[in-house]
Amino acid sequence: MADLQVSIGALKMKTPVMVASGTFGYGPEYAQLVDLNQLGAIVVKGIASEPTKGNPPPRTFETPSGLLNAIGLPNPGVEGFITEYLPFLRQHTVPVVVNIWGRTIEEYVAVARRLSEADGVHALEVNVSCPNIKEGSALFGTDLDAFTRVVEAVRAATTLPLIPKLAPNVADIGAFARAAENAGADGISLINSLPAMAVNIETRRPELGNGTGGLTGAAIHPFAVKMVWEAARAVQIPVIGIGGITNARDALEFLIVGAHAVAVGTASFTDPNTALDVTAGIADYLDRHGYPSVDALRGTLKWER
Amino acid sequence: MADLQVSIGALKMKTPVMVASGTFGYGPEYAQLVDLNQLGAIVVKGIASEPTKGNPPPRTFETPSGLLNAIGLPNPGVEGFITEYLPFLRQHTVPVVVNIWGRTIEEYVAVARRLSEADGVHALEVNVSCPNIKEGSALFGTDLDAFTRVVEAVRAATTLPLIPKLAPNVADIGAFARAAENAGADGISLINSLPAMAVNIETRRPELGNGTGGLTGAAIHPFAVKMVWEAARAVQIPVIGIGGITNARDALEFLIVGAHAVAVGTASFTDPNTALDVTAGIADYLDRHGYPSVDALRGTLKWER
Amino acid sequence: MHCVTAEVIHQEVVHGGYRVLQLRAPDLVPHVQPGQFVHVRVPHMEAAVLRRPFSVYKADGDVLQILYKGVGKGTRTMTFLAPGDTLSLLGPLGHGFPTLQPGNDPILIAGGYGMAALYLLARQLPVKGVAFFGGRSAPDILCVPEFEALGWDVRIATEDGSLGTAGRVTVLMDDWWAARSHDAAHVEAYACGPNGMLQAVAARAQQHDWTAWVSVDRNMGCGVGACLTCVLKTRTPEGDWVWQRSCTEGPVFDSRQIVWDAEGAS
Amino acid sequence: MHCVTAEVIHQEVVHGGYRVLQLRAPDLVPHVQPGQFVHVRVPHMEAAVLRRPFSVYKADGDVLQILYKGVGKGTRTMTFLAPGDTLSLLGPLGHGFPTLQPGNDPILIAGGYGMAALYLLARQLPVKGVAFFGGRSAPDILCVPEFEALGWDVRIATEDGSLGTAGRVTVLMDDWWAARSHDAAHVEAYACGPNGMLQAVAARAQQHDWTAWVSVDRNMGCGVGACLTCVLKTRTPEGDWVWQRSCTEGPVFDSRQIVWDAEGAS
Ligand SMILES: Cc1cc2nc3c(=O)[nH]c(=O)nc-3n(C[C@H](O)[C@H](O)[C@H](O)COP(=O)(O)OP(=O)(O)OC[C@H]3O[C@@H](n4cnc5c(N)ncnc54)[C@H](O)[C@@H]3O)c2cc1C
Ligand SMILES: Cc1cc2nc3c(=O)[nH]c(=O)nc-3n(C[C@H](O)[C@H](O)[C@H](O)COP(=O)(O)OP(=O)(O)OC[C@H]3O[C@@H](n4cnc5c(N)ncnc54)[C@H](O)[C@@H]3O)c2cc1C
Ligand SMILES: Cc1cc2nc3c(=O)[nH]c(=O)nc-3n(C[C@H](O)[C@H](O)[C@H](O)COP(=O)(O)O)c2cc1C
Ligand SMILES: Cc1cc2nc3c(=O)[nH]c(=O)nc-3n(C[C@H](O)[C@H](O)[C@H](O)COP(=O)(O)O)c2cc1C
Ligand code: FES
Ligand code: FES
Repeated sequence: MADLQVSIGALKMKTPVMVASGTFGYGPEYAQLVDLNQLGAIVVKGIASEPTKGNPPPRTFETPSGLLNAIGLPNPGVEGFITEYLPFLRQHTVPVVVNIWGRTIEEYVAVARRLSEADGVHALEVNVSCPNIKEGSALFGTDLDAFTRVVEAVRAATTLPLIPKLAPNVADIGAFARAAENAGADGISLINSLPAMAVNIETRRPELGNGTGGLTGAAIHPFAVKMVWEAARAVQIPVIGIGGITNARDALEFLIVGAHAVAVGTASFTDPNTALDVTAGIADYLDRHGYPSVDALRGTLKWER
Repeated sequence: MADLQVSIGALKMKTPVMVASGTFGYGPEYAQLVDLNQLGAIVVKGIASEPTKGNPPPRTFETPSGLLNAIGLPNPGVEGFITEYLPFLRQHTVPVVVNIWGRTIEEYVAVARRLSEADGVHALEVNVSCPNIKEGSALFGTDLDAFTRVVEAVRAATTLPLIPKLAPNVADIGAFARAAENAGADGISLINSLPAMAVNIETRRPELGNGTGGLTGAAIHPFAVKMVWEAARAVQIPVIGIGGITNARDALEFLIVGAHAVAVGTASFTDPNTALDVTAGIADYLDRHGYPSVDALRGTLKWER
Repeated sequence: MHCVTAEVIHQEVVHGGYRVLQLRAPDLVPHVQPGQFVHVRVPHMEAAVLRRPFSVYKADGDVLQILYKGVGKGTRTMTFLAPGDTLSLLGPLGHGFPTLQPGNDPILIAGGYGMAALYLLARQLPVKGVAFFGGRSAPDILCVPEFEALGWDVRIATEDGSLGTAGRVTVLMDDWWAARSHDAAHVEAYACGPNGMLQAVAARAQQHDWTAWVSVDRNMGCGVGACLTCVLKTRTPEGDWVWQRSCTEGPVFDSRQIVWDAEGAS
Repeated sequence: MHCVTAEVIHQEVVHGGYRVLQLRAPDLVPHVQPGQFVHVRVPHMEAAVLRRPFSVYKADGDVLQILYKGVGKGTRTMTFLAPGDTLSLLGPLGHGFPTLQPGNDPILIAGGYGMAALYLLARQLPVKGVAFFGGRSAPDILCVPEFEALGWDVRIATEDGSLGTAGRVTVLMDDWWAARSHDAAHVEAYACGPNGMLQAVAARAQQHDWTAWVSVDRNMGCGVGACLTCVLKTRTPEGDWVWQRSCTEGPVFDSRQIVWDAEGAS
């Protein structure tokens, strides 16, 4: 059987299939349904330095083959996370990646520093790309300078494997990927949700309580594949492919265009076991095609131009 | 019955529902199925100064609620268009909008100038955003300076109503909308297809002959609505909302967030009569809600923040 | 909590567009508590990424029943389900109704599918009392013989007067309360129905010092507490408020906990 | 060309997974020419934006028939169609087969659904001749009694030898040609099947100076010439090449016109 292990810097995973931030809670939520220890890693919902309430409902809205969300990053704050959820997660062997965010660079640094002291955190994913924050945080995702500054600052604050998560609504994703690499990131993940909105034509109000939100799910998969391909060609550090994975085929596309690993998001809502089904499908594919490992398949896209 | 007429500068349309470039041929293709004179306008497939062959097949690939295409802008060239298709179009009352493109500013100017002399062309839509051109034309869509230069040059070359069509893969669509307005455009249209790709995991080759392509169809509608909303708030000139319209509801969302008119693209492939069904649905909605005209509904989104 | 493939055994129209769907789900049935729900992946709806939540109407042996109405894309697609079809079922989910405090006098208030959502509770409660059923019109009143067979005193109000008293169910409740002896036992109310009805029940609970358990209907994503879609504004002991997940902390809440503002319980 | 709602009258399995779908389409049937196709909007496939193209197998009275096999998403969904279901049908589309030049000797070459695609032509041709049918295995050989009933001399080759001669259909063709008297009439070949088969027919047409009409199978978008999806590389009289649309200028082309390179006819 093919070797499914992959590494993102010092983050070692038994499989290349993670679950994406915000779509799998903090661990306990799906634990009765999914064997957490079989996941490559669990990326928890975004954590900030202080507790946050999040956006008014409606917070999600279904669109053709997609989901619009404006959850607004509610979270128990870094202390709340450490006391409420880390003890549970520490009872498992699955690596824990904490997705972090802030309104200012100082807030990013604070949460990164605090998590670096905690026991049971295996990597940090830096969310610069959430479209649902008002206080200027969105800028971190689309302004190359602001992005570089936040990654550099978090890098200086932690020795944990650092994975900036790129915003997809930029013209040149390669530039952001390179900036992350130059700032000392151990890997990058992409894509976060795509800014979008829906309007109720009877009320003439947005369908989301927050007005606009982020589009995710199968609808965005071909867009995400292109983004991941471009990012992977721009850098040497590992890339985590995210966006619209619903089956092993979707995940394999990301690996073939150059991703080291993938994360399943929205599809867990449709079927909680998607990540494990995808894992099994990848293993089967590698065996059928004679690849000894995930790494052997990576970046094998046949394309010259 | 509500007044469906709308204007984009000197372009007067009987209804706000156009058919989008590249999805309705040059007119004759759907003429047996759709009464062309009931369309707001027909936007023909992109025309260049010289004939072009386009990309190798496969040129389209179906994705969840979407379509990936890399047709590559094959066209008979401006002279070919004038002799082969304009005589047919002149037999109809439907306004003809010619979508133009070039590899250089000079090529844009040449085709614009030639069409301005031709009889039966009612407006020009400037395609700066096609992701399937190699020679640097893609830059026109995502580089603000290049974009401004091409719009200014075409503006100087024609007195026809001028409608730059914006590329969606930019961080700040408002900036491009304003640049178009400042350069003297009569309106703007958006969105063009979203750069994307799909990979065949058995062959490990891209599913499209061109490698990458553009994503269109219902999948991208919520993304397009947000783009159109932002663009409409940025400028005074009319906006044409395009992207994923499959029914009147989708089109009404564009009007409510501020579009003057809309264009139906991919959905014509699914159902050739989509544009006329959408028109009927809009008329019905306006009557049911007591709006005297399309213009009265425009930009009535209830949203304060 | 399980995610299983369930087979459709039977589907039939009750009336007024309401249908009962019978599913074979042996792994789920034994665990169902009154007021819990299941999250259904509707088959043949390939463009939908979300499941649809339904209260468990009945759960006996290995058969789980749902009572629903075709109101949108998913529920209309469900009307085509036929015996032999299979679907994915996630559940049982959520916190159901607590049992009656000894000595309390139970009442039920239901609208629409709320009658189905209260059935298991109605069967399980050790003491029966009055059940107030409200709806727009006669076809919206469901399950009356079943509740009566369990020993409930069913009182009906329809807005158009086509069945029972004309008007809102609250009128029935107010009349009942007015006629009630003042030294009778403490009232414990169980309600499921449209938001307006729940809010009216909450107002009376507040005013008359009832205990009222309301089962709220919020759009849901994951159904298991992970996505934070289904939140409801609730009071904290400290006088502040927090969002609570109706899929996990709910769908049943103590009515006094809920902040009934436009944003929180819309 | 019409876009109509057609009702499913009947669907049945032929064998080997092939099915015949009968549709009531009175507006279309009278206009169908042999070799034309219809573009089907498969119902209950809400995430699909494209129609699916199928050759017209039979068209009589107000009934149009399609012979197909469930190979992917759309065709597998079609297998669930039952009498009374309706679907949107666009057609008839494309340029079909030209009729035989007087004095010529017709042959047919078919693989897979190509047997269905040639049936109307086989019926209409004023002279009958040899029909070469090829497939992987016996179940891939279709419609033989019907072609024989029309007076065709059907010769069969299967790759696994389970029916007729073992091997490719080209072997049959070559044997037939070798045995043929050299002063016989000019051969006019009509072919529909996998690309490799068509290319083999084209090579023989070239070599033996036959006229060969081949119906190509290209992925399609609009089906009416608007989207430029379905193009095929063809020679121009000037020695250059152009893309031609197989939905409009085709699906039937003169084999000499086609540039059989990897890019053009893959
Ligand atoms: C805990 C709970 C129990 C429920 N029990 C029942 C029941 O027993 N019988 C019954 O008929 N209905 C019940 N509902 C309501 C039922 O979930 C909705 O009618 C259904 O989701 C509508 O889906 P649709 O695709 O037909 O509608 P659409 O409007 O097409 O759905 C679009 C989206 O909105 C959501 N949505 C739409 N209406 C509702 C609603 N009223 N509540 C929650 N989400 C909604 C859908 O889930 C979907 O995500 C319950 C809801 C909840 C939250
Ligand atoms: C002119 C013409 C006539 C045809 N006649 C018949 C017929 O009579 N009987 C029959 O069984 N089949 C016929 N085909 C092939 C048939 O169209 C495909 O089998 C069908 O489109 C597959 O759709 P799917 O959703 O099942 O497959 P999927 O692979 O899921 O389809 C995905 C996409 O690829 C396209 N596609 C996949 N395979 C083919 C193919 N072989 N040809 C064209 N497009 C394809 C689909 O149309 C769709 O857009 C014909 C094709 C053409 C072009
Ligand atoms: C409900 C929801 C909540 C999310 N919350 C977060 C978050 O807190 N932090 C983050 O970086 N991404 C968040 N995301 C984005 C996902 O991690 C992922 O990048 C995105 O959903 C694309 O993947 P998908 O298409 O597989 O869902 C969220 C997505 C959804 C649907
Ligand atoms: C097959 C195809 C060809 C297209 N060709 C052109 C083109 O030549 N010029 C152009 O500006 N846009 C072109 N487009 C983009 C459409 O005009 C439209 O902007 C896009 O499809 C989004 O709308 P939709 O989602 O309704 O299809 C093409 C789109 C498709 C699907
Ligand atoms: S539905 Fe996801 S948290 Fe409740
Ligand atoms: S399928 Fe659209 S041009 Fe042929």
